[in-house]
Amino acid sequence: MSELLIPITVFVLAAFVGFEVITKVPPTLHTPLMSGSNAISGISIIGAIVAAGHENGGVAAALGFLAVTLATINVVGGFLVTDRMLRMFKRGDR
Amino acid sequence: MSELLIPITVFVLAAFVGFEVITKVPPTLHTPLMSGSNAISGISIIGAIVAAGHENGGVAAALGFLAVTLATINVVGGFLVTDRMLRMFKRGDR
Amino acid sequence: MNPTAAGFLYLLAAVLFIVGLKRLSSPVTAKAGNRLAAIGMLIAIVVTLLDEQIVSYWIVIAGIVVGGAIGALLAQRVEMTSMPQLVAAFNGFGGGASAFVAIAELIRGGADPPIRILVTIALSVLIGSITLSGSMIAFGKLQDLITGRPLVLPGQLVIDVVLAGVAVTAAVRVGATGETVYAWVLFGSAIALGITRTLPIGGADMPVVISFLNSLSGLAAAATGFVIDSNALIIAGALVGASGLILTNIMVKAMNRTLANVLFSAFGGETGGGDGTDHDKVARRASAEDVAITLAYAQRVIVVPGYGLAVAQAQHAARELADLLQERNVEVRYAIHPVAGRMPGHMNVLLAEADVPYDQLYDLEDINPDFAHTDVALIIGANDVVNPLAREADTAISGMPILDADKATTVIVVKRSLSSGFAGIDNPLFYLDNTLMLFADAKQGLTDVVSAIREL
Amino acid sequence: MNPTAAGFLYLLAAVLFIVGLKRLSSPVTAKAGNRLAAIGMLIAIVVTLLDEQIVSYWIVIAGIVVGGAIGALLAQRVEMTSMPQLVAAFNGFGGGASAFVAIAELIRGGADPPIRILVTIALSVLIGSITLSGSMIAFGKLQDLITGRPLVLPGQLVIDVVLAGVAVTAAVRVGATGETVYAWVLFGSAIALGITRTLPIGGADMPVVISFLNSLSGLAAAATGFVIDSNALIIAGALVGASGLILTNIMVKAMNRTLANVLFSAFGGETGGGDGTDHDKVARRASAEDVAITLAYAQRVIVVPGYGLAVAQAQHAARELADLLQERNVEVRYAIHPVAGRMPGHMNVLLAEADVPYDQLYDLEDINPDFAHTDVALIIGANDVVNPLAREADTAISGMPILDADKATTVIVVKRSLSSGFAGIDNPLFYLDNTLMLFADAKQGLTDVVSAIREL
Ligand SMILES: NC(=O)c1ccc[n+]([C@@H]2O[C@H](COP(=O)([O-])OP(=O)(O)OC[C@H]3O[C@@H](n4cnc5c(N)ncnc54)[C@H](OP(=O)(O)O)[C@@H]3O)[C@@H](O)[C@H]2O)c1
Ligand SMILES: NC(=O)c1ccc[n+]([C@@H]2O[C@H](COP(=O)([O-])OP(=O)(O)OC[C@H]3O[C@@H](n4cnc5c(N)ncnc54)[C@H](OP(=O)(O)O)[C@@H]3O)[C@@H](O)[C@H]2O)c1
Repeated sequence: MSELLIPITVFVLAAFVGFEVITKVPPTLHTPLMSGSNAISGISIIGAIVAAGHENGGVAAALGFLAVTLATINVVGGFLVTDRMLRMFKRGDR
Repeated sequence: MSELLIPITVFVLAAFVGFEVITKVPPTLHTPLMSGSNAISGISIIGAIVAAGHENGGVAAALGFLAVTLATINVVGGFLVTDRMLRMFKRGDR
Repeated sequence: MNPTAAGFLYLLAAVLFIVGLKRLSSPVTAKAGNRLAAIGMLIAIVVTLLDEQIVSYWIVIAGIVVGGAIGALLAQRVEMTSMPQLVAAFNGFGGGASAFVAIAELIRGGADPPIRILVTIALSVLIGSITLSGSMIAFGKLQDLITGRPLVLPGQLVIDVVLAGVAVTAAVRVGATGETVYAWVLFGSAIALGITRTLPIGGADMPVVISFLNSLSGLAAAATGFVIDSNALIIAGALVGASGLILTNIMVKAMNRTLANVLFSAFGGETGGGDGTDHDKVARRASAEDVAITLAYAQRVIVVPGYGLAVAQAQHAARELADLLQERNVEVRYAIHPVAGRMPGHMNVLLAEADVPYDQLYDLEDINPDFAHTDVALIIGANDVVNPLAREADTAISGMPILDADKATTVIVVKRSLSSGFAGIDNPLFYLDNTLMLFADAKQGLTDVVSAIREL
Repeated sequence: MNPTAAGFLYLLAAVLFIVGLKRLSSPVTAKAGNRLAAIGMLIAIVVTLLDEQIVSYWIVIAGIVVGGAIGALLAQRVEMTSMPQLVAAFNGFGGGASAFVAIAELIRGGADPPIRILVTIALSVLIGSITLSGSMIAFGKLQDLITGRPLVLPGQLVIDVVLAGVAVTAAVRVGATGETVYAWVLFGSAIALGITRTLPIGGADMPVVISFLNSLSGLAAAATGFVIDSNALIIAGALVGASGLILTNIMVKAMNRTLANVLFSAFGGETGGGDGTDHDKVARRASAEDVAITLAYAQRVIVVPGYGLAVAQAQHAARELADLLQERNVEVRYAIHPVAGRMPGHMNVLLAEADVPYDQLYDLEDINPDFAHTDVALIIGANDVVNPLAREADTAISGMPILDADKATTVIVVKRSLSSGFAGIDNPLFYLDNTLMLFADAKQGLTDVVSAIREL
């Protein structure tokens, strides 16, 4: 248990930050929020890189390649499409 | 440096939580906020207890006693006076 | 790279995620916020590449190149109306990546990994696989590859229970023995469970499913962070978990339902419900010219867009109409219901695409009091979000907050028929004395109205 | 107690602090929130007593009993009008505790503590001692034991520089050698510095000083947390640091000044500035009867309380007057300027004490547009916060947002003379054609008005 204390502390604090920050996002931006936070969840690409990079072949390497590919689609696509959406939002006083 | 990574992570996250949470406190409650957060800063009582409890006499013990006393005034007085103030706040529809 | 420096860079990445999300609190700063978060991700990736003892760079690089190209292409090409599908697909890919990482870790794990690692691996495979297949079904339903209607399988309950039983048993075996074969059994049964559990959910509920799965995948990422001792993963996972839960909650609240009801009650269906023809009540049919005259001589108009606007891709036509009216000094505003369309904020994105300034868009609470002082409520492809039955008891949408469009002096509804919306129930608004129905595809109908106004 | 359990309990304490502060976001939940935070503190104390190898319980218990009794007594006895002083005193005690803990740690530290421990000890002594003496001077000024006027010492700059030089040198020596004697030198010079740096600051700026010192002591607590590896200290310290900074910022912003200006510019003084008598302009003096009639036959009244209300303890009389008016169907609201009085939220607490419901209290932005439609603005012991000079250039308060009381049909000011407020500048509001001056102590004046209305 004791080795869990630090990660749990970090998790609890981050969850508080998340709740506070996200509740301030206005409804107008909920779709970009959804796609943007989805892109952030692609952080598992870190694990994918480790898994893929440590193998020179075999099933694990194949799985690693697949994981890196899928995670990259999630990350790159997610941030780009969010950016594309957000670039469309304009104020009235043009 | 490496032993600082965890505490810095915790500090940074807690500071984010603090800023988000405190900015939501309305002006009406700024005085209780001031006294209440002052009471929380009395958390240094933990250090005072350790300092006082590890000595059986001498300057350190005297300082420890002084520290525990002052910190307890801060904590007990702070929470009680905040409570006293907050009990006075009433809504209109009585 | 020295591991301390790496640790601080990962922390920097996490801070950039937080600051990025904070900036999403206003349309003015949101773009910069998203880019900050992306920079955070880039830092995390580069640090991982430099920090870990990568032996086979080519596999990683190949994956990044292929994935990056596909992702960029999809992001550029997608229609704004297809955003829900795209998010579903991305979400599924992310879940799949987690599952595959976990299985790969198990394969290369060597002798006797500690139990907590095995437990987290089992958890990652379970959540990741369900997210993968569930999101793919959601994609299919939203893209109309699969019917949007709830597809309840024969013996649904038995199937679900059996699959869940197999998955849990396999997960426990993975945790206890660490043998790869159980991971594959777990993978297979979780994939199947994701499919059978998503098919019976109606198409319009898919965004709730996606959002919920996204929240779960955030939690799975955090769990992985516990295993590999990565604060970046823990923090990012917690942020995503919170965001997914909040969005899920907003949606179910705005529909006055519960998450359990959404996931387990086979509710709704795109084409379900009454078709409104066998009624003694009559709806007043109007021509594009009638609508043109009513709008052109109004002083205040509120536009209520709904799912039909997205289906018909009518956002540009709506914008053109609004421009024309504004030139004639008609005040035009937009009322955005929190669950109009098929995902939260869907209408806002569509209208932004058509260059409608976001300060003409009003939330439900802000605009509802104004309908009573409004000459025309122009309802484009919306249905449930303006259905007055919500104010009555014992209907499928009772208690759901709605836009009070019926309070306007004249109500104009542009849709193809009298048939029902997602909730599958009839809408008395269409039969009110002050309601005019323009039966047309939203895009075509609005284009006709624009021409008619030009000819006035 | 097993250290893991202790760790989780400390985390629980920190979470309770956070949840407690979150609940402070509404008057409805605030009381429960403060109690949660107190429970968190209790948990932290009990865990510390059980967890650490305490050898001499009696010293600890004695300290807790004595301190608890004093704290409880002060909290029960204090007048609501003296709240700023009390917070100053508590803040100083907290700072003193930190400083003494650090010195005690150094004494019992044994051979060769690591450098980062020494650095944090030096930091704790420095910040703690400045907080202690600075807060005590603030207490003295607020309690009128010391003049509220800025007391600039002869050779102020030289004294400050020398003291700061000694303190920094001593701090560096503590860090380098760990010898106790340097800690005492540091303590002494920091105490002196706290005194000489606070004396030249005006009495009304004391809340800024206290808030700033509170923020610093939060940061010092966090620093201590780094040393003794305590997440509870780090989290609580970060929360307090953030709260202090935000409050400081609110105050300096509302006064349109900077923190540096407050700390270093010897600004203002309770009795400073013009006395308003040598003017060609004349103020219209009114009797309590005049005021009674004006108020009794008004339809809408806005009360603007200020520091003078606190000094005179006139909150109950104000409440009585408002009740009387409300019985006569006069609408009464209160306009609360963010820096009215001597600490943020000061007026709210005073009025709450007099049972004024908090939903009759309005913030500056919310009520300012309403003054123009108001019959009477009743200004009780306020001055700077309604001074129209703030709208002009080159005055001591230029740019400070003010309450637009001068826009009301009639302005009634209750204060003892025409003399200036904290900022020490004349107030043209008193000489307007629509202003009536009731020269009286606020409490006495309001009581007279109440009797006069009763006799109408
Ligand atoms: N936004 C979210 O996050 C979310 C999430 C989950 C569920 N939902 C649910 O989705 C519903 C959204 O309400 P809504 O009012 O936006 O939509 P709706 O109630 O689903 O109604 C959409 C209407 O659009 C019309 N339509 C379809 N294609 C059209 C076209 N090409 N041209 C013109 N009209 C067309 C349809 O009528 P015709 O067939 O007669 O044309 C239909 O009645 C709510 O029930 C909500 O609870 C929303
Ligand atoms: N609230 C905060 O957080 C804070 C912090 C720092 C500084 N400040 C500063 O404090 C000032 C607050 O403005 P304010 O308008 O509330 O107060 P003010 O400008 O200081 O004026 C208070 C007035 O009350 C009158 N007064 C004093 N004793 C009285 C009594 N017994 N009965 C009736 N009147 C009495 C005085 O006039 P007479 O002598 O003629 O009676 C004085 O002009 C601002 O300048 C602000 O920047 C506030």
